[in-house]
Amino acid sequence: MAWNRKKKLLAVALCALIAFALSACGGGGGGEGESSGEAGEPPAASSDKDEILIGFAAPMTGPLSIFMGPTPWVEELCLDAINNVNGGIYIDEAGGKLPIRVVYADTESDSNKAMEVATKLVTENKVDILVGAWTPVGTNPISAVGERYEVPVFTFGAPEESWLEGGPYNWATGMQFNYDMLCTDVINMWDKLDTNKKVGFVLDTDVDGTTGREVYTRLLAGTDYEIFDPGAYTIGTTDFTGLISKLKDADCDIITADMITPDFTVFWKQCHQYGYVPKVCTINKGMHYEADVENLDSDGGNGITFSSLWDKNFPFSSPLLGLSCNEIADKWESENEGFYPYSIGYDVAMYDILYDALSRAQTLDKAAVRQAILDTDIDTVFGNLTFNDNQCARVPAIGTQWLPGEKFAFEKKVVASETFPAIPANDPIIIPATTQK
Amino acid sequence: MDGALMTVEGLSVSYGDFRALHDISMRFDRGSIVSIIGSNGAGKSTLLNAVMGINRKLSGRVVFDGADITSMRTSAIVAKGVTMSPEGSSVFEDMSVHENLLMGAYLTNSRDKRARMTERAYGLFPALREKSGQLATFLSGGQRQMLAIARALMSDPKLLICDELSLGLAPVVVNDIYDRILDVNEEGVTIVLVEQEVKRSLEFSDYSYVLVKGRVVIEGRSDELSEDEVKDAYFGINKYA
Amino acid sequence: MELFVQTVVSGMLVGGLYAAIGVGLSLVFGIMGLTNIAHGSLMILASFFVMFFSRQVTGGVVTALLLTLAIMALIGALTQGLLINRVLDKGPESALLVTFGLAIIAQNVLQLVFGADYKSISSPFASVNVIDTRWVIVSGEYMVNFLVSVAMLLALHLMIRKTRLGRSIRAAASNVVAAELMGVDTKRAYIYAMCLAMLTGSMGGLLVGQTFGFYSYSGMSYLIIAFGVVVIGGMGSILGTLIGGFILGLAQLLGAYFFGPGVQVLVGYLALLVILALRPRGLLSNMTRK
Amino acid sequence: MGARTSGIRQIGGAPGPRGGWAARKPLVLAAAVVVLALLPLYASDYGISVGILIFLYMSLGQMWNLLAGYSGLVSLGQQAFVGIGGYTLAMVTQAYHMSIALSFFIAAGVSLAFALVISFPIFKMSGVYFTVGTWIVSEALLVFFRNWAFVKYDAGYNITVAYRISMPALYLGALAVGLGATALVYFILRSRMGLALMAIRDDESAAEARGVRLYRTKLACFLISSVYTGITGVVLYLNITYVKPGAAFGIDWTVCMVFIVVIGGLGTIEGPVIGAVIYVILRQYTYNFPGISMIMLGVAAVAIIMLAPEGIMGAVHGRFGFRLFSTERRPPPGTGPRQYPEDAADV
Repeated sequence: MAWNRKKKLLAVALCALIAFALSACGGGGGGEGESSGEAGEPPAASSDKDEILIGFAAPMTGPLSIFMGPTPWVEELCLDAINNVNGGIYIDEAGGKLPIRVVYADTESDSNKAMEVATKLVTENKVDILVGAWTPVGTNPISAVGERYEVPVFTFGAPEESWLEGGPYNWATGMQFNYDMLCTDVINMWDKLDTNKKVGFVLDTDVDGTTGREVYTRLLAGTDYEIFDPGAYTIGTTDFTGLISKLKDADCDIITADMITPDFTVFWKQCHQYGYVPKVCTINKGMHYEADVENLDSDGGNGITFSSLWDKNFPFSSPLLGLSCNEIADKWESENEGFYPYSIGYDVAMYDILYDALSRAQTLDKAAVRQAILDTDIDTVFGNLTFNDNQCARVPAIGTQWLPGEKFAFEKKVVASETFPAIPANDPIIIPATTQK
Repeated sequence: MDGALMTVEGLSVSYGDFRALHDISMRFDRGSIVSIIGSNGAGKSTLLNAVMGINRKLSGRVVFDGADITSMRTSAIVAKGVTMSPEGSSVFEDMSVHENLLMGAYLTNSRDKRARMTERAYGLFPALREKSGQLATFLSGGQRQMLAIARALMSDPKLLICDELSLGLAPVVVNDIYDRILDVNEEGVTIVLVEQEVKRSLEFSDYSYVLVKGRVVIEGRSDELSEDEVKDAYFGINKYA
Repeated sequence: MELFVQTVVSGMLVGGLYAAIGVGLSLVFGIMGLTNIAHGSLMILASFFVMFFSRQVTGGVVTALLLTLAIMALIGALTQGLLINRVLDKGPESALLVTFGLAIIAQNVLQLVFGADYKSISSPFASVNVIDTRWVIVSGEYMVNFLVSVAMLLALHLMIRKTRLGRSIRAAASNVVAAELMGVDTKRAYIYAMCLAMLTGSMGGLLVGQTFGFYSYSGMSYLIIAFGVVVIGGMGSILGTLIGGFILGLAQLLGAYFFGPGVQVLVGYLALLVILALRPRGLLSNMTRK
Repeated sequence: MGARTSGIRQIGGAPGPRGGWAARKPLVLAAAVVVLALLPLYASDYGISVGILIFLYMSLGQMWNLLAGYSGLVSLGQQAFVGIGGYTLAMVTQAYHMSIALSFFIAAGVSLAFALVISFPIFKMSGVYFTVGTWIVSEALLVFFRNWAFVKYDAGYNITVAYRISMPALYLGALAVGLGATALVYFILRSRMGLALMAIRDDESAAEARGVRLYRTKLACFLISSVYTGITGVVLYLNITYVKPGAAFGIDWTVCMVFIVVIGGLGTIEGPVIGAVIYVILRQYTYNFPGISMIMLGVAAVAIIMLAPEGIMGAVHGRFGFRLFSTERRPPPGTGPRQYPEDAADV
């Protein structure tokens, strides 16, 4: 019967479609696949390679894409230095120098998608090194993909503590900041100011908020600072009446917040409207970018303090580019619009480290590359970096303040660097005149 | 009666492989009352939807007042002077009686004419005037039917199609409503009654069509058709199918 | 006690803004039964337009708003006429997917064009407090939001209740066939309704842009507020939307007042659910599709 | 009544004589399952990883279809159960260091309990109120998890035990879940409950008048769908390995379910299968265009629905007039405009 034949055809076609789709998806790579990463495998498998492939699973869209602003600019700069100036990196099995190519995949600022695209980079693009960045959403799932497929992973831009939650790692490495250090910077800044030493927490329940709450409480215990914690707020709150009233009633001279930009912008505006403007406002997440500070209503950005993760005043330079931090920042500002973003430092350091490691490894053998990254001991835009037993390289952070500037509406001044004395704290911290209570 | 106001010529409607209406031809004379009788599923709704331009996938022709209205938009057909009073349940429940009437005159731009038509509607159905401010949802079944007719008359139609006037109503109420229809007809409005009920349809109309399974099986002057003959056609489907 | 008064006042005021965000959604749902997932993203699109025009083209917020209203009405008409009208007959799920698609497209195109950073529209009222007493402080911004929202909702209510256009929209909402038989072109009525929704959405976009700021992808977070407000008010009821806005605003702020800022948003949702459990069709639902 | 009764014809039953398709169907299906199960032997790592996604999304799609396509419950909140599954896995394996297998049972139990509890308020709502109500429930759950100390607030968990699961094993798990979901829906539709669902789908009030217990039937579907979605969530997060409230309870899951079901064909058993294949392949393809991949997805969704408003299966059925498993939800396309059901009744 025609009808039956059609049904059968459809059933078979359905299964064939799935099977075909799956094998077609895998067809693009040269068909080794199943032997991913046995160390003893002869390197001949990659002898036909004509480039070194770095897969960057990055938040190119969505909330985290703000970090990606300088990435293309840094990529151009660094790849020019590696591929054109140095002629690539010598790889034994290729018998000569190979250029580096970066292939991007968009995590959409979502940890589920991050895993999907990182898997695609590893299994289909067959990248030699997988890179993931910015907040645990960017680093943790990508580290996991590296562990699963036994591919070297380099991640950066997350708190060390939360990145390590996904460990102990074997294949994943991280260039991360440390929350203790961040909070210490902040307290160092407070120490320099004349306040009533009452600290109000404006922390959410995100990793930064919960870690911050724990770390501040620990560090401030036994000091003459007094903590007032009105309870965690929820991301996406639109009206902060209750929170502000509590802080106002508690007479906090200092508030420390970990808010994302929109939440802080609304919160800070409402603080001004309710006539509560504390002497010191530390905001460790949402105010890293000059444009955001400028965006605050009625000069509200003046005097905001935060611990910065990279600054042009770092007295270091990039061995790959041969430029000091100051020169890199100036170059950015002359070639782009606006104040230099701190994420430049991370992007440059990534190329510094990977170039150095691959140059030492002289092979694309996965285990060897992994070991070379872990053996890193070089001076970068963050100063000297080495990886500890947790496979983490810790980068410095310093206390900074936004103050009215000459070239831009606001400029970032280094005001406290006790945690990294090598970095000069050139500017005095101030309590802005706009403060009222 | 001076000639046809509307004619349906060779109308067929198909849904996929299924032919719901087979080559229907009908003639509606000016000032007359014509009934279309058919059971549930005979194709009455399909016919009405095709005539009123709600379903515009059809073959054949519908001519009204000398103009071809086949496949026109419903609003254009209404503007020409054909209107339909759907089943009583279709009043706008969240509108007042008065607003319902205003909706009937939706295409009438003249304020004077709207006022005149409203007066006529209330004149025909005094019960509605008392309820004019109330939401239609609070009306009784009979009142809803009256409102549906009154609303249809608001566009000052030349031809009024009444779909299932008697559906779900007590006989007393139905008689009352039919009397009103006669009044409307007196004013010169051509009436099409679409009904399941054979006896009353024959009694009140000048000419009748009996629809079975999408075909006209009997037609003729209502006073010349016997109730039994129509009922045979109506129920004795095997004879015609 | 001062704080309680302040909390209630702030809750009402922010609730007014919530109603402005939601009312377009309510209209579109009540009239054509469309769950418009793109509402929030299109609202943010309007925020971007106002921001862009006021900075780049006109220099003033008022002219930028007028320009935006015109463009958004056009966008509304086009999406309704070319896309949604064509799938509405096929059941709510197809239309749902279309609006999902539109939301995704809108927010990602915005990101592509305007970048990922946080934007806001400057408000002349942000730094002025219209009421400033020991008991209660009200910023000019909140007051303007509230007044504009309430005025807009009342105007919309009167338009829907009293005008011919409004009646035709209600007729199409109540009974499609009967409305067609009255000569109403229901598909066109849907287009008008979507234009109205876009106009009110643009106003919401302006107010939100001034008060809270926005990202290209903020649409979804405002969408859930809009949906919440609309369902407790009753889909299609404009006054219900206003009441819904007050309830959500009050519930959130009182939640924070009694249980701490961490549960502010949660209490808002729970209040919505409790009300929906008690009144499953919303508080005032008088224009509901059958 | 013709069109209405046709909906309740024998599901999957072949009208042909024995020895035709009916007899050979189990064989063909078994062969297909074997071909799919042996895929790790001939596909690459990438093929396997895509296969995992297809079968897991297929399961999500089948379960959403069971609600929207067969019970008329259009939910925007099924991501709540994905999140419950993911977090159960995280808590069981990371916080309490117990076995992965246990998390399936706990996820099923928690999903069932949660679905039961929320069914009281949300089953009072109907239509769009249900739709929005389910979304609010799941948003509330998201906010709750962000504020819940037990799950470390918003910090999220790496599911480290999943790093060492071999991908072929995970593929077989996903295959079992995906085909299991399809089979589950198939058998539900063949059961008495299936008949009730058909009746509800064709005419809710008429079904009730004929003694179909609406509430119980719909509730049963909701519970089954929720529990199975929870179980799918466990496997999903064995694959993803990192669970965080914002992603686990994100509306994105529902966007993908709606896409899969509507594109594939609502109310058809093949729909979610086709939809999942299209969705996953499309996504994998758009990943090659970072930055505009989401725009491509949105445009694809709108474009496909404009070309095939009733989904791929709807279009296939409209053109060829047949279905593999006949379980259609609506009168076949082309029987006239949908808003005038009396037409269908009239013929």
